[in-house]
Amino acid sequence: MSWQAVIVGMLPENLLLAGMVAIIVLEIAGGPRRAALPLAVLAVAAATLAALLLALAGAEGAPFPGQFSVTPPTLLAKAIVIGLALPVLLLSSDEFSGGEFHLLLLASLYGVCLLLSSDSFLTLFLGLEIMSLPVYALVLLAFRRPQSAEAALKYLVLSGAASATFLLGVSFLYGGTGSLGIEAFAVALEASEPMAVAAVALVVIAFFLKAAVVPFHTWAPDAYEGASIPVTAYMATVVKAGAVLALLRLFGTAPLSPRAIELLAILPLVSIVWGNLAAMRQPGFRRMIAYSSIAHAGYLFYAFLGAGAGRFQAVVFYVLAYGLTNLAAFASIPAAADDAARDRLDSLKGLFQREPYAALVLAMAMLSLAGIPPFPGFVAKFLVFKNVMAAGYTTYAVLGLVASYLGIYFYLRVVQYAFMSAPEAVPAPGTVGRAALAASVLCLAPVVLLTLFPGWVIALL
Amino acid sequence: MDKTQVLLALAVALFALGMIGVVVRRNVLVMLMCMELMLNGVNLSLVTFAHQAASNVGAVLVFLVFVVAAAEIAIAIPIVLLLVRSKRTLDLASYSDLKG
Amino acid sequence: MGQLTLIVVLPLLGFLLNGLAGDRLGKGFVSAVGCGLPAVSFLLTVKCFLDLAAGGDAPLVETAYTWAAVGDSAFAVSFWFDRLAAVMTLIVTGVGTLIHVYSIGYMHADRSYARYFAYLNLFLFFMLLLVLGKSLLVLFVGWEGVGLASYLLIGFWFEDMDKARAGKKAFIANRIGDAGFLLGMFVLYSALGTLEMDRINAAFSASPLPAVSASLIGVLLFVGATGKSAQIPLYVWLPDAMAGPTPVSALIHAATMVTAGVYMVARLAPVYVHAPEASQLVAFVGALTAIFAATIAIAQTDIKKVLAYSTVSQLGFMFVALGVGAYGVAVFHVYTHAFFKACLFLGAGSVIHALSGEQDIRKMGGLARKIPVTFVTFLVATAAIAGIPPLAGFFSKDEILWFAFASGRGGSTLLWLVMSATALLTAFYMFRLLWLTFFGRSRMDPEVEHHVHESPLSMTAVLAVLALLSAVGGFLSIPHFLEPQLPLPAVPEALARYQTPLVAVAVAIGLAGLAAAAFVYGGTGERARRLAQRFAGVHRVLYDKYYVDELYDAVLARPLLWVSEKVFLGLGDRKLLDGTLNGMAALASRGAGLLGRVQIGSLQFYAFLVLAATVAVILWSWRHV
Amino acid sequence: MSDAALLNVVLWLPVAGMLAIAALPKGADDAVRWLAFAVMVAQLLATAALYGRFDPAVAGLQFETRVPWIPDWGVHYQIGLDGYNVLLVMLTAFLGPLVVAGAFSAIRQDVKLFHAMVFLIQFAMLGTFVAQDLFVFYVFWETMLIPMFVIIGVWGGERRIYATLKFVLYTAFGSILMLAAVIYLVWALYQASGEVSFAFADLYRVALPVDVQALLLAAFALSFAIKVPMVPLHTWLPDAHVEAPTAGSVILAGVLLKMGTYGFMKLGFPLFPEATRLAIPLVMALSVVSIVYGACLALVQTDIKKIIAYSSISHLGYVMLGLASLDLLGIQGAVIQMVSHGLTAAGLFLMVGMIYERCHTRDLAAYGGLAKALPVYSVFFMILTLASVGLPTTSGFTGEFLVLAGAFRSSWLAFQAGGSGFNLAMASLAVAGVVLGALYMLWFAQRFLFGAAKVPHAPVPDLNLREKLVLAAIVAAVFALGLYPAPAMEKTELAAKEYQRLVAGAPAAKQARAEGSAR
Repeated sequence: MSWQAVIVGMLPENLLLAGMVAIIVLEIAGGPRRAALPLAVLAVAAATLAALLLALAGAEGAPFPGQFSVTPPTLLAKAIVIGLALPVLLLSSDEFSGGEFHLLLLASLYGVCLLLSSDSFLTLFLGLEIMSLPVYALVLLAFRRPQSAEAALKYLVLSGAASATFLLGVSFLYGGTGSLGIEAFAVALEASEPMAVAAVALVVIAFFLKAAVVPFHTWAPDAYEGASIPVTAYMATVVKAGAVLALLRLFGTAPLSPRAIELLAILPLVSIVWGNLAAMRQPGFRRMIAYSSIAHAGYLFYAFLGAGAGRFQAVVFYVLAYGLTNLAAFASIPAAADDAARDRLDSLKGLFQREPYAALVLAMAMLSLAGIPPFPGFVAKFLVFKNVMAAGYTTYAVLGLVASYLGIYFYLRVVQYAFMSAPEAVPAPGTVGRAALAASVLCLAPVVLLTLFPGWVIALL
Repeated sequence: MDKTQVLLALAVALFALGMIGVVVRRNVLVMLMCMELMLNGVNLSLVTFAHQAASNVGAVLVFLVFVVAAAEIAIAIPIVLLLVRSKRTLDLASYSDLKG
Repeated sequence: MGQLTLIVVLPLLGFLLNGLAGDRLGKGFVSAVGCGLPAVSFLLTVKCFLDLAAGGDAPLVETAYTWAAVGDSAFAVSFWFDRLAAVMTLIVTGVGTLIHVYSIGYMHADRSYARYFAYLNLFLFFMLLLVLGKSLLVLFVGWEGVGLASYLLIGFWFEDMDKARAGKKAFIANRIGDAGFLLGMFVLYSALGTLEMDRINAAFSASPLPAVSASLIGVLLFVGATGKSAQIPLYVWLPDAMAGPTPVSALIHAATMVTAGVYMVARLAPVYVHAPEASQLVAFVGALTAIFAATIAIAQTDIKKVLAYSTVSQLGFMFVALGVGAYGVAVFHVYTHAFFKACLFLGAGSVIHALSGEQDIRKMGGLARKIPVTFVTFLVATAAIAGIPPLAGFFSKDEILWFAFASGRGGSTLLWLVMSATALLTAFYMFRLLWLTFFGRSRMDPEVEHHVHESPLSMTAVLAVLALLSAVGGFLSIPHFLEPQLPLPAVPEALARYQTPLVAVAVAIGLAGLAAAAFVYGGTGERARRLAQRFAGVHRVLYDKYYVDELYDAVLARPLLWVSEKVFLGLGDRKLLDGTLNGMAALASRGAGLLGRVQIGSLQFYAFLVLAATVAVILWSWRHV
Repeated sequence: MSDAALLNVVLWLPVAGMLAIAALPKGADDAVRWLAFAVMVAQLLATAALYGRFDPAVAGLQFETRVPWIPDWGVHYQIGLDGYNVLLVMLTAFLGPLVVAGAFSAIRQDVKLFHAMVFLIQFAMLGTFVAQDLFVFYVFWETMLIPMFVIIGVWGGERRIYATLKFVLYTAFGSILMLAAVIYLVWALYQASGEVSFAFADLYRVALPVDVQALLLAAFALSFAIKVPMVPLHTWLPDAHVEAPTAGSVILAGVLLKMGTYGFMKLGFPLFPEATRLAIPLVMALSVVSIVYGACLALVQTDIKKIIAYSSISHLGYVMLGLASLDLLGIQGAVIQMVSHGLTAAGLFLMVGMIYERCHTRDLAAYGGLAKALPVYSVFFMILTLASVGLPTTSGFTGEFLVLAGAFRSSWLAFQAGGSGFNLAMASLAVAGVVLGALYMLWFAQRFLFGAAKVPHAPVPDLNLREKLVLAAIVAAVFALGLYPAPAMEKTELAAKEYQRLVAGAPAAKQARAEGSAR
């Protein structure tokens, strides 16, 4: 362990840490509270850039051997996930002026980074918890809404159960191999003694819980609805991405055994159907997005069916496309008199007449999430199902595609509201804030890039 | 049945007990305690395996679990406080405004 | 541009000029273009005819351009001028030009004068395409095109819905025939790989014959002919087609277009020669149509309807001739019929013109002195159609009757008897018409009677020319002229001796019809009334045309609409297809509601789900252990 | 500029137009309209230049561009003109200015968005036609949905939401299964040859067992058949047409429906020849059902747009029949029929839009005797009606005649060679379909144009110069294709032959067909 390796290899993490420290200092020193946002943005941007540059430079290393290592692909994934937090921060500016939101967010991001680089279950667990714990608090932060505590409790209890499940699985793995390295998981995947099988199942279930896969999804709609928009956005994108990428790290690139196939195909498939169906009649935007994210969790785990480097490529690209468009959608929701009104899909009626730009971005985001070309959501979905098909699971691929069809309707419903319905007279419709505008531009630019040149990004992964 | 197996069985039993507790107890505080029970079941199994394998990584994880459990409760308590303040009850059944 | 092409294109030019600019340039221009260009076509035809005669029998051939080329088959637009085409072209351009001239007077007061001439020229264009086409495809283009022109002209006064409806009826009936025609063409094309009629005829004149049933082709093409030439079962449009201006009835629905079916069969005579079954069918349908239509004509009271059914009946005569293999004779009848029927229609037009639009013969009578020129020409034409020698109709009809009796290709006594009976009926109803219109007491409204006047010279001159042709046209023996191309069927030796007696019988029949009509309708008309009362049922059926229109409506039109509306639209589209779709949408919506109900908001229920699912997943994973 | 570059210009000009419109200030509606019109005209001119330079003697692609797009998957941005698409590209470019001109006075709300969407769909349609890479094709194919969804949904009639959702969800369902088939196909190519490619040319070479072919064909066919649409997958069409604004109907009928038939011709059938040969009786039967069923339904409609909508179903049945005939005549006829239907249906929908702007109703019962009140209108309407009926000298005849001749010839020859008579019966029934076609269109025209004058909101002005020019352009094209189709058919001939070779099998096409129907 050399200091240089620690500083350089963990540069993104360190930058996030520095940001946190700066915000704390600011808080303690009683500095201007509005400075927290620029600080956090700076830290996140710097971390993103650092991760990206390191990835492009081909940095490789293990600052803490056996616990933490970086490779260009992980750095790239890290860059993407951290980068997704940037629009979230901008989105928050209307709602959270204090430093606590930014501090918690940076902390959670730090956890995600750990997660993506962990070599042992020790760091993995640490990352998982550092990622999750601040989010409970973040959900709670929307305390202007009476339901936020309920949402936080539900999230905390079920997420805590996930942690416990995860730990039980880990302890079984530990018992079987005597090691806490993540290679133990790969070994257990191949093994067939009951304890190893149970261990794999428990670990996967834990991640299903975190990523909200049916029937472990129940917390998500309630928590997403109870939280405020930036937090929901964060949970739907970064947290979900973190969980999936962590499990991806465990599975590596080896082809799946038949048992693992069933595990990773059936519940995600159910998830796609369930999420897409349940989203159809939701009156609220966040709850709809929650179900949408449940369906997308299904696609993400579907990507595990593919083998080799394609698996990583598919997951990361999907995370990128899904995250960007989802955030763009959140950024296009216009402000309203109160949170409940803002959340209602009805308030989107006639959006195009009021806010053509926001409506267009929203429409594009929805179509991308629905997987309609030429938007990146399509390429992402294509990548996933291509891999599934290439791995020989034709039936699963077809079923998954058909299930994805179910989702088109409710995304189109949003477009319909924004473009084709007369605005409702009663609530005075608000406008999209400047920061939100910035956030949407921040999402839109890479989306356009991904639309026109998906090959670029794919080649990078 | 040797000692390890007994301890393991106990650990799984604790975990299951905790989980069942979460499912059946209506009091939110008891529920939180049951969550701790689950974690303690895991801790017991980790310690047992660490002992069996004569490696101490497991024990390190146990300590981490303690910390995390404490942190979870630290967040859980204000949540419960907020809930009790608005609902005037500890009954979980009344915390179901969010649904659908 | 060759002269044949020019013959065809000139009327098209007239159509374009009159159609696009006629309204702006005035009636003088319209008349000049509308009549002048067909006249030029006629002159060119005469020239071509002389060229043909000068060049021996070699047909004139001209290729305008290649319409389409697909693989090894090319569809060329080319024209073919042989003796048969020459006869038809002369009739079409000659009679056509006459009727154009007649129309100047007849239509002078119409608001849509230019439109009328444009349509008429368009008709000529398509008719010439039909007649001169070398390929069946070109013939078919003309075939459908004359249908279009007929449709437009029948519905010329489209503000009257009945007239528009009659036009549509004509088009649809023709279309039904055309479908058969198309099938026939396709069989020919599939079997022979060409639609050029000279090559088709050559193939059927050679041996071995093509490996395809000539009768199948013959029958399918004949289906087309029944549409265009108004034979059973598709004749129903022709009587209704009288809704159009009377010169149109004369030109299209008597002299030229309706004979297209006859022309087509004659043109493909080598095919029909090898198609005995088809020929029998042609003769059968022709005979049936002839007598059927003749009976209807007896009881009609509209001057144009009588003539229309007469046309249907006369077309039946032509098909009988075709059916017994006397192709030249059929064309002969086409030729004479063109003269006398055009004369009759134009005469009727003159009567209608004189009577300010009245068409009901029950409200005429005693017109002979008031419009003498019309009367005389009408008389000549009536005598011609009734087969009174030596007028034109006598010659052609007599030959048909003779071959119906004696042809070695399906002539029979029965056929002769039917046709003779029809000839009798023809003479009867034609003289009835003459009587009721021109003789006896006037039954006109005083108001109408007051305005009765002879038509202008442009009309009467045309009547005179046509009457003259009806009188002397029979002396030109068309069958003989066509014989090198369309040989007459052999007559069994044994029958040859009957020829002279049968001529006498034919003459007797014509005179008998005359006498009967004079007896029944002469004098006060009391006898006719009594006769009608005596046979009230029969009269009713004949007057209502055997209720064929009603039958078609009940058997074809209504079921089609019912099935479309109730079965296809109601059951198929609405219930079955959209019902399934909406049902699936409702199902998805129901499912969405159901899934939403799982999300009851209870944390404990959620935890239970997690627990249950965890246990299930572990057990599932263990099942292979 | 090289021709290949020009083709790219043609393709991307609408996108440029879209951006230019977006840059215009709000409320500058007339500027938007004229700009859109100018861009469309420019596109038409460029396309016409390409059309003129398209060499009918060259087999395969012309003006080709091929650059890697997603190199990892072997996806190339590959576009070009060939005999399959050249007429359809020309048709699309031809209708572009007419759509914009036809909407000059009809669209008053959200003018910018409207023209942007028209450009987007123009782009997507052209892209679908010129794409030579399956991935690119699919992207364009699906992209078409979006602008159409918006066009119907925003400027449509009362039930526009229902109609537009039905349209999108119906078509998207087909596309999803096609996507599965696309992925499978590419993977199969990779398995067979180790090469990852989406190029049509490469995919034609994939040899698959016939049962797999059948499944993949079914997936492709579902998508294409919905778009065509073939009975019984057609019920979205009447609703979409009725609710769509005029421009939407024109695009839908003019070009969009041809996507389905083009898809069959370029992809569906040639990719899976053996399965196609087995399926031909079915395709023929469904085509005939479409012809007859569509015609019968058109007969009993009272909404003038629905009549034309159902007539489209009937007319596209002929196209499918021609494609299924595997006879050169039929194939060429199918292509002509596609263009012809594009012209006549677009023209008729434009005319319905014109009368709707004047009278604000589509109820046929409200009309009558228009020929007196609007003579010029009626002349154009009559011409288009007759073209739709397939009267000789119009494009409708060229298409129908060749299709029927081809279908009849191929099934006749198969029958003579000892095959079953089923196809022959189908072809003969299709010929009978021409009667129904005349029946509903003429009945429609009769009730619409003739009889006593009955015009709601009379007096109404006859066509203005803009409308006359729009219709004159269409009518001129209709007659050009009817009177002298040879130059157009020359351009498609080699493609038709290639299609025939790909589907019917190389050496003894006739023999294979005979066997195919004997089975």
